[in-house]
Amino acid sequence: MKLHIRYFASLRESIGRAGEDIELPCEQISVAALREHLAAHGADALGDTDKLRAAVNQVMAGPQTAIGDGDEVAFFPPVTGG
Amino acid sequence: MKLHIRYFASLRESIGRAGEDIELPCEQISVAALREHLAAHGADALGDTDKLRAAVNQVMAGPQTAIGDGDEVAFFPPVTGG
Amino acid sequence: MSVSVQTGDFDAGRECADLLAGRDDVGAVASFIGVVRGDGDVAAMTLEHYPGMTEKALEAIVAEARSRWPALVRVRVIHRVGRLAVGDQIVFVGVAGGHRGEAFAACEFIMDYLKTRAPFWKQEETAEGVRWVEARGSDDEAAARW
Amino acid sequence: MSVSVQTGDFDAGRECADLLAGRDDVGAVASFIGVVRGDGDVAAMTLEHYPGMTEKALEAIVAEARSRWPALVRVRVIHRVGRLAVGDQIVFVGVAGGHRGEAFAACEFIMDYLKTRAPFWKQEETAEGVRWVEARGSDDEAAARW
Repeated sequence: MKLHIRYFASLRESIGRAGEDIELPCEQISVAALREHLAAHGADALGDTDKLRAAVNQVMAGPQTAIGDGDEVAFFPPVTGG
Repeated sequence: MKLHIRYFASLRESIGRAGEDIELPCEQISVAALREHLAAHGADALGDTDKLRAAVNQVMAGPQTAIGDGDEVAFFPPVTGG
Repeated sequence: MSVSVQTGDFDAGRECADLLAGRDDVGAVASFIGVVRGDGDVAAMTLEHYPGMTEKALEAIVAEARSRWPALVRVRVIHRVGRLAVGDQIVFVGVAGGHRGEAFAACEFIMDYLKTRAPFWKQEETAEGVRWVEARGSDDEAAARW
Repeated sequence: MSVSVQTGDFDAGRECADLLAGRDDVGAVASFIGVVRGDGDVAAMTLEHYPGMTEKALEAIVAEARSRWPALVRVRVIHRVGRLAVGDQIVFVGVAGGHRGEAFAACEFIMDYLKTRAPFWKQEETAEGVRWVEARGSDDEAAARW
């Protein structure tokens, strides 16, 4: 599966890039499993799950949300708009 | 005691006048007693206490609020502003 | 001058801007505009009030809001009287504060209290003639929440 | 077009007027303006967002409000992004309805949800440099009320 990964705000700064396109040998993966994989492969800041949020295809997602081929997956800190 | 009585809105229309100045042989009187007196002396609409409100010197008052010489006492239906 | 009773219209945007002007500690402005609703065949209404008491009652409501939410920065209340057509603005309540919770709460509190404690009375004009608007029990309930 | 994400400012008075225009069933307009507060030595802030998701998230929040208060007449949400100075307007939420209860509730609901569900992030500028604003637990609590 091919995935488009995006990082925002302080997380983008910690990781040092706005995102990456990756390829994984899976048909489906959970948000939590993807996060662990990315944390172990160069996106260390994803290891601190304390205040991490995620979206799949631009919709807020939880740790168990399923990710499929071609999905856009974003990680970011808790939002602070308004 | 001399009192300035005022009526508003539908109550003013029922009674047929906007108010009256009256003189009573008392030093003090309650809102409830004044209302009964007025109802018995030409302001019949004050007999229906169901939806009647009162103010003494332009401050919302209850049935037991004390009225003194020279006070302005108003009777009116429940308010409907806003 | 936080309270006005007037026949003329008001500019809600201008009022909101004035609530902010010259302050750097305002983070939230909650405001409310009441409007003449075209219920059934209502074409217009006339608002009667109790001159003198009206201003005192509104000022007392604002003072009560300020004592309940002492951190409020500014409060503005405008209530129109006289004849108003459907779609016309009746009342403006604007509250500026540091944070949104207190601004929303104080704005709604002022409206709820105004509805049951400020001496205004509405008379509606319909095809059949004029009629006085009856007070709603739900307004007493709303005011009793606080 | 009930939702906008933009760098430019907005005119709250104009937005409130637009919420009323052409309708005779609106009796209440509740609105909220969020403003950059000069906390401590904050001089300005920059709002980052997630283009694409931001609009979807705001539209979903408005849809949720409309499903909870089906009688709402109109809803408008504007959120600015980019660099803003102290005193600048950040967000506008306006809700027009028949009665004030639903207008107030929906307006506050939208703000509470926006604070926890719309992908915006604030970075403050101070004398010591820039820092990301931390999310507040009180915002989660506010959103959990609904």
